[in-house]
Amino acid sequence: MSEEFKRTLKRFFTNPSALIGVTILIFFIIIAIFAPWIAPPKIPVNKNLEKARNLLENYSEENKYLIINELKNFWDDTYFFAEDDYIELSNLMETIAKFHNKEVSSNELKAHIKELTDYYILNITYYEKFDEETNKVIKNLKKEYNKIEKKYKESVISLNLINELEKIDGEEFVKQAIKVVSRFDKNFHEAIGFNPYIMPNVTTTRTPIPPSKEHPFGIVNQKDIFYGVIWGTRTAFEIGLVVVAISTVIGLFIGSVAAYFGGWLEEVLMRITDIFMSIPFMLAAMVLTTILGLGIKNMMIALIVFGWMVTARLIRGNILQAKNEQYVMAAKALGVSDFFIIVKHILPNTIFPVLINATMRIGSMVITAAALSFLGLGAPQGYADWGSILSYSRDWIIGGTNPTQYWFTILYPGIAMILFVIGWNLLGDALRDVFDPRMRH
Amino acid sequence: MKKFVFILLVGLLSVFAFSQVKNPDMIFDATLSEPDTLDPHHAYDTASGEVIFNVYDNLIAYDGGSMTDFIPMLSTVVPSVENGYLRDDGTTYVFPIRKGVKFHNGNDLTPEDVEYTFERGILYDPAAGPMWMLIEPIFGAFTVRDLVEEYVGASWDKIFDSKMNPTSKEYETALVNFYYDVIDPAIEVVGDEVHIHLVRPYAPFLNIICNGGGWGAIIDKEYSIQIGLWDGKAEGWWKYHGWTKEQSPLFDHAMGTGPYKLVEWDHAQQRIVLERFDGYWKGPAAIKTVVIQGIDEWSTRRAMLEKGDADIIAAPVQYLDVLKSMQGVTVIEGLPTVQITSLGFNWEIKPESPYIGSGQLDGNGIPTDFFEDENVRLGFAYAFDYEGMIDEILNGLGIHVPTALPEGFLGFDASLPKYTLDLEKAENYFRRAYRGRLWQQGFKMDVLYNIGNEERRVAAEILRDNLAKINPKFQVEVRGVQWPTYLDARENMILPVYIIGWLADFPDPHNFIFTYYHSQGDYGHYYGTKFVEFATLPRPEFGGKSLNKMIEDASLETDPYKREQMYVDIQKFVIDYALTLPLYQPLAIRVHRDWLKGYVYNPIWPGDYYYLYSK
Amino acid sequence: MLNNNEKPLLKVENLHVHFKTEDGIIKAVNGVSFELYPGETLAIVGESGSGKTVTALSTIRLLDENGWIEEGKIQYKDNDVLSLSDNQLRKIRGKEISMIFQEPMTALNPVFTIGDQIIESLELHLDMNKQEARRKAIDLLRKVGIPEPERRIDQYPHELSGGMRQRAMIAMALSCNPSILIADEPTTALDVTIQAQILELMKDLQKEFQMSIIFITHDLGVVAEMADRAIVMYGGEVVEAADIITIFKKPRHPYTWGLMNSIPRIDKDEERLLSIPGVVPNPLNFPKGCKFSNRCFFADEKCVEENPNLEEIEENHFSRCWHIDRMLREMHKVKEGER
Amino acid sequence: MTTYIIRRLLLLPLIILGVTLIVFSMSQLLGPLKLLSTYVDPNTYAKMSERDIQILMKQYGLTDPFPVRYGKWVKNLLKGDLGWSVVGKEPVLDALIHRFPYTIELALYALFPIIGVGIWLGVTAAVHHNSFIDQFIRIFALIGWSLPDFVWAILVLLIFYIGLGWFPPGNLSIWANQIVKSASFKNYTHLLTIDALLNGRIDIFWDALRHIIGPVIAISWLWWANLLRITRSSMLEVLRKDYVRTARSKGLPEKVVINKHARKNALIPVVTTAGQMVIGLLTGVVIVEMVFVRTGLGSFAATAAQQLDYASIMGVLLFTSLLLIIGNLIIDISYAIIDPRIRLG
Repeated sequence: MSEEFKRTLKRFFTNPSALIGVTILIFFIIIAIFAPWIAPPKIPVNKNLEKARNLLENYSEENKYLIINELKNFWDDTYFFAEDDYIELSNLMETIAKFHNKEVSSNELKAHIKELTDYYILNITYYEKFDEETNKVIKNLKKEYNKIEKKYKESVISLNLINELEKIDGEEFVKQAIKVVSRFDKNFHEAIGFNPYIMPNVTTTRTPIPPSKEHPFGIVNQKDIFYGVIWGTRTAFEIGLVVVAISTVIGLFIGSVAAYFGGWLEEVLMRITDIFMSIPFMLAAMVLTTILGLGIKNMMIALIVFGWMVTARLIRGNILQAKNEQYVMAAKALGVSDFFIIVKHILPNTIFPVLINATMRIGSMVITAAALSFLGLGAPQGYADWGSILSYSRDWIIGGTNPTQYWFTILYPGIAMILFVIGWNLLGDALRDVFDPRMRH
Repeated sequence: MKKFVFILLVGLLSVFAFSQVKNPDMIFDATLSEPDTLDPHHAYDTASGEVIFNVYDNLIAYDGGSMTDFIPMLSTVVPSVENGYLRDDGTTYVFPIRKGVKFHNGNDLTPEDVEYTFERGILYDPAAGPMWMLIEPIFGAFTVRDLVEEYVGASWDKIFDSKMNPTSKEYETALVNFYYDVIDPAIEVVGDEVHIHLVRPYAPFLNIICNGGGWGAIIDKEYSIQIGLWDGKAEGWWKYHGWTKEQSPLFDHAMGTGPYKLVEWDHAQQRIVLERFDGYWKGPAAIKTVVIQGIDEWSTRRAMLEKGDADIIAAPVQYLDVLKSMQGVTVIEGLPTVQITSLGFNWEIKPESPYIGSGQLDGNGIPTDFFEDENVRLGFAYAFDYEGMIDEILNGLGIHVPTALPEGFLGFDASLPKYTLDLEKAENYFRRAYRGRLWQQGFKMDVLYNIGNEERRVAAEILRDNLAKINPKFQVEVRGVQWPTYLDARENMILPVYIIGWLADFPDPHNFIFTYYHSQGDYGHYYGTKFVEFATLPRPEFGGKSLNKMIEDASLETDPYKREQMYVDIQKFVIDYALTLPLYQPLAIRVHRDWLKGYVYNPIWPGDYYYLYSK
Repeated sequence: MLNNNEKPLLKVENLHVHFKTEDGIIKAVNGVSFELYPGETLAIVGESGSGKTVTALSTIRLLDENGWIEEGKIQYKDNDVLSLSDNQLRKIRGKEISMIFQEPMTALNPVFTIGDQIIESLELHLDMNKQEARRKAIDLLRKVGIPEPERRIDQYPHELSGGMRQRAMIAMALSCNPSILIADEPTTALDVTIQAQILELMKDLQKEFQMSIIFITHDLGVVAEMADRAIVMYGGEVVEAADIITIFKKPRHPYTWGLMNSIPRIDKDEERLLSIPGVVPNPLNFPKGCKFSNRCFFADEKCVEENPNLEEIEENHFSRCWHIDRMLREMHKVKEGER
Repeated sequence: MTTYIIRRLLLLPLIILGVTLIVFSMSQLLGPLKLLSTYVDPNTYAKMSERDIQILMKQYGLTDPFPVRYGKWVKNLLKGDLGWSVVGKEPVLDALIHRFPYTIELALYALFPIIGVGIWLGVTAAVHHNSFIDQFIRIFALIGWSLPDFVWAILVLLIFYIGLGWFPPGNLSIWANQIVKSASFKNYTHLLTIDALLNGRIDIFWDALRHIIGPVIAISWLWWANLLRITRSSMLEVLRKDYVRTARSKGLPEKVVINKHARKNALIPVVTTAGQMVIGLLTGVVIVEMVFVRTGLGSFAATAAQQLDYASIMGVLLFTSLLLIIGNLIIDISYAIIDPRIRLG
């Protein structure tokens, strides 16, 4: 087996299409991994912290208090209510404790909560829902208290840090201040939870702008194509891998259950497969995406729902063949459980055709997803996705003053997409060659 | 062999390259959408209206591009108090019917046709149709159902079973009498005249019946009965009431007196073909054939215009530069429109809404009553870049308006304060909201737009970007959804804000002010019950009247000057409270080939009036 | 029968055939020489992988696309086969030298009737028109013992039984009256009874058509039945060559001897059969010396180091072994099971 | 074989029922309000009152529970009534009948070059296995296979219409359309080019052809890629078969060996693919029809899906599923005709 494996590996790595395919895919994987460095997202910054940082760069003694002032402003904007809230909630916790000891009536507790909701410390729903779900509300209040407590502690630490800064000067101050700013920056970023997959608008004009130093692939629909192509790599991998992986697993499950158990179960499962297969894939995916509501996730669901049948049939055929082979018979005779037989003995011997099929489907799934995006049914507007960028280009490439004016809108995402699909197809091709029994002498 | 194929190919291609035919006797209009229905009493959209406008005539019409001056059409006179055809303190309109007018099938136009037309429309009154515009002035109700229920004294569902048969003999008699007592007397034939009696004076009435979009179109009684419309009898009129649009035989048939007759409606190709009516009473049109085809793809429309295959195309403003650089194409920019694009707030979002994050003021969502806080609304108002939107996105094709009342309407006052992009002001309002907590916590919400409407998407993105500039913790996600989803979300009150347009039904301020600011208005209705409280609260600004009352009174006011003043007062009030953000009043562009002559624009027309054109 | 004075019909000299595979170049045939005389039947005997089929295919240059004749000379009558143009070669294939194959099912094209496939040859080589060819084809089918040839001629291969298919295949091969018939294990895929019939048929036809046969097989029983002379191949080389009686009576190579002892025979009352241990070595990885050395009972270091030459040990008897004497000495010990 | 076909025929209604059930249940994921909004013009819908909504919901039967709605739909289906197509503005059945000829004509025209060239390239590649030609054809196939159809379709439109002005979008030129729609033009088959010839209108024939070539080019490359890959590998497999060697051993010229003996065998699996392709073309032209503004089934389905026009969606899916099922049946039968081994089996 290991000899066989070595030979297979050797065969794989001497296959030129495998090498090219793997190279292309590695290239894309690197891009996907290093996307945040290749095309850094514009994470929003806090004005106070930004000012403080600028001042620190040109540090002078006079600036010190300006810097501390900015930091204090930041603290104010972030933690102004932390202490009050903490005290208020601590009080409330006491009331709750008393309520548990029956020292306080539920109406009194409710009144206490109302007080807090009036001051927007708590959401009004705590008061409104109090009567219906008292226990749940109290549980949630405790969670709320924990949250506030955490925030309060952070606020104290932060304030101490600022106060410490006031005591030091010179080099030491700059060093410490930079640390404090970074810490605050981190807290701030955690608080806002930034999504880098949304391509920011980089211009105000809607006409595409040709490539420039700043935007090497140009701009279409106010979005930087370079940013979209780079981050779109992640989207492409996500769509291709997730859809194919899940649909393959579903197909494997249905196919192997049908084949192994046979009988009416097989009949039912295979007829269901037939039914799903009778619905044209593209149309079905289109319809289900629209029904579920647009967006990457829903599109992927639709592709999965109508994408498992080929695997199911393939694996069923393979298993039916393998089922009668000796080693399976032997295992069965030894009383090994059915599930174990499928997983341990049959799947490893039938999985290669399925894997090859899956590899080949990754590329076509990405194309289908792009086609759905093109029809306006896939990725949401502004999401970093090759299909969407291509769909932006559609009106411009033919709609422009002359046909070649907006070449860049279609060229870069188009090339990325074609290369990506070619990569997977080459890989699939090579795998098929390598595992093709006819190639073994 | 190969050589032969090559020669053959070259030969074929040269044939293709030179076989273009120009059509001096035809106009090809490449539009965006296909008509909804050609039944004049059901059509409520401009695409349908455009066809009806060219196939039918109304009693009166707008004089060219004017929205206030009328000219006689099938009526020989435009009724007014001065000429004596508007009588009974403005409640009886008298229309002398023109003689010698023929329908496309050769039938003569008679006053009975006119009476039948109006009565049929009112009795038909389909759901989501335009007939409320006639029923309101004539009967003082919005639907014929309301009239029936009031007259019979029972609810509609009680009167009729599921197959639209009266549930009892008494109801049936009452229904027959309803026609004789209510409908019939309202529209009468007196000699060669048709008299229409209103329940009370109503200023925009002539605007309504002169609109070319359908509800004023005159149809042929004989033809209509023949194809299965209301038979003109009191008995059983209800069987002809409220069909769905595809049930109406007029859905894809038309028989009017207009300059063009309908030749065919090819649904597969979204194509309408009109042909000149040679017996038109004003004399035949110059162009023999008009083809109106819906072509969804912009690139195709553009290409057809460039090749001269299309004479007129619908063009999104974003391609203005491209269009202007084209040879042989006329581009007219900045045509006024009678619509407003606005952003409305939902004061009471349903808690199950998926668009409000956690639904709480915890930085991960917004509370359901977020927009009840006027500081929040005002913060939003100053966070939108109105000028930038118009200049950059709309290529200057928009007007920055103070409220949701378009320029050119009674009560429009350019001197009213307008919201502008002012991030500091916005910050101040936001800092005030929720006692400063909003500023600290931030918020997260989704702003939806309907896919395909790029202007709305960009508007939402501008708002998003500016809010993030004010405070990065203010996070808006812009989400495109399909129109049905969008409307559904609005209907279910789960949209936090909605960007939406309103196109005037008739050129009167009531059509906008009521829609937007009355708590029962088509849009005001969606601000939620908290807004009802707000709108019914007596206001010192209005001398103790509530906003609702003020709007109602303004619509009934007959003195134009007083009326204008009332509308200005209302607008001042709604600006202070930021009830809705009027993003812009769009300006239209018009694109056609140079060889098209005689173009006239009227913002209230549903589309082109091909009778005026020549080539 | 053997007549050295007569001119050989086919003469193969020092044939080397190589194949290119992913794992490297396989030297399938290494310096095989033999001659075929008119009217005789030459058997090429060996296990699968010994190069016997490749040798036969090489005579009409019918190798797969990854194989080529590296070296050697093939002479058919007066033609140097290796230097013939494709066109000239095609005139020999099928007409002068024809072949029948092991699997009659796969060797016949499933989508054409057997008639089509026979007529095709006739039309091509004998310039017959359709009717003539058809008549001749029916004749041929009758000759090879297919009943109701008028009906069978229009049947597809899958509608015939295995034996019938092989008969049809033979009819096809004989259609142009060839001088040489190469039969590549023609009976391996058939039942024993059918085997005998087919062999009988071939013998009869050989007489009738006056042709030479190269009979490729691993089955010594068949060899005994059919052949006048045999060459035994192992690892792409001839290890022993002689007339049939000599081969059977006096095998002078351990491999041949091993093969002899692995046939069950009715005439000898022996308790057990010998079988040759091990398998044919991987052609990529032949032993350095004698290719049989790793399986040979008599091998020593010399065998492992150095490959013996094919020597003529007596007249017209060739063998490739260092230890013929030792083999003769120790044969009986091996038989008695001292291994 | 016969029993197999009978079995398939018996399963047919079951599968169709399953298809409708799946498609119809997807509509359950939409609320009645969303379904309603498809029946009304969008701008009108924005102006609708609460009461209008109630009335329309009742009129369109959207308030009924799922089984009732499905039952009604099936009942109507058996009467041949597929409902009203909002997108098509006509009954769904009419909409399908009116649009189908356009798609089928496109598919037919695309079929000849696709199958002809695809098989030719595949055979050529296999015969010249591993040579320069083979590599070239493989790269050609690989790119075609990896090319997103919408990108390619746009490029074709760009080159051949905008650039060269040869192949305009749409079904017909306007002048030609006027003639086709006139009473004097008889529609025998509803396929424009054929009807034009039958009516003796060469000019209309050219015009229709001109409109169809662009989409055909746009489709071809992708399907070539598919077909030639299968042909190539099938041919490669066949070329290794014994009977090819037999044919060579008979002295047949290489041309005869390949074109007669090898190709006929190699084409048997290709027939299945080609058959599936015909069906695939009927449903797979969505993008091309959209880009080239052809009013066929594909663009109809896409618009219906975009606008959530459920009656049309159901109609199209049902119709195409039927095509798919029956088509596959025909493929199986023709497979049996081509391959003599199956005929009696």
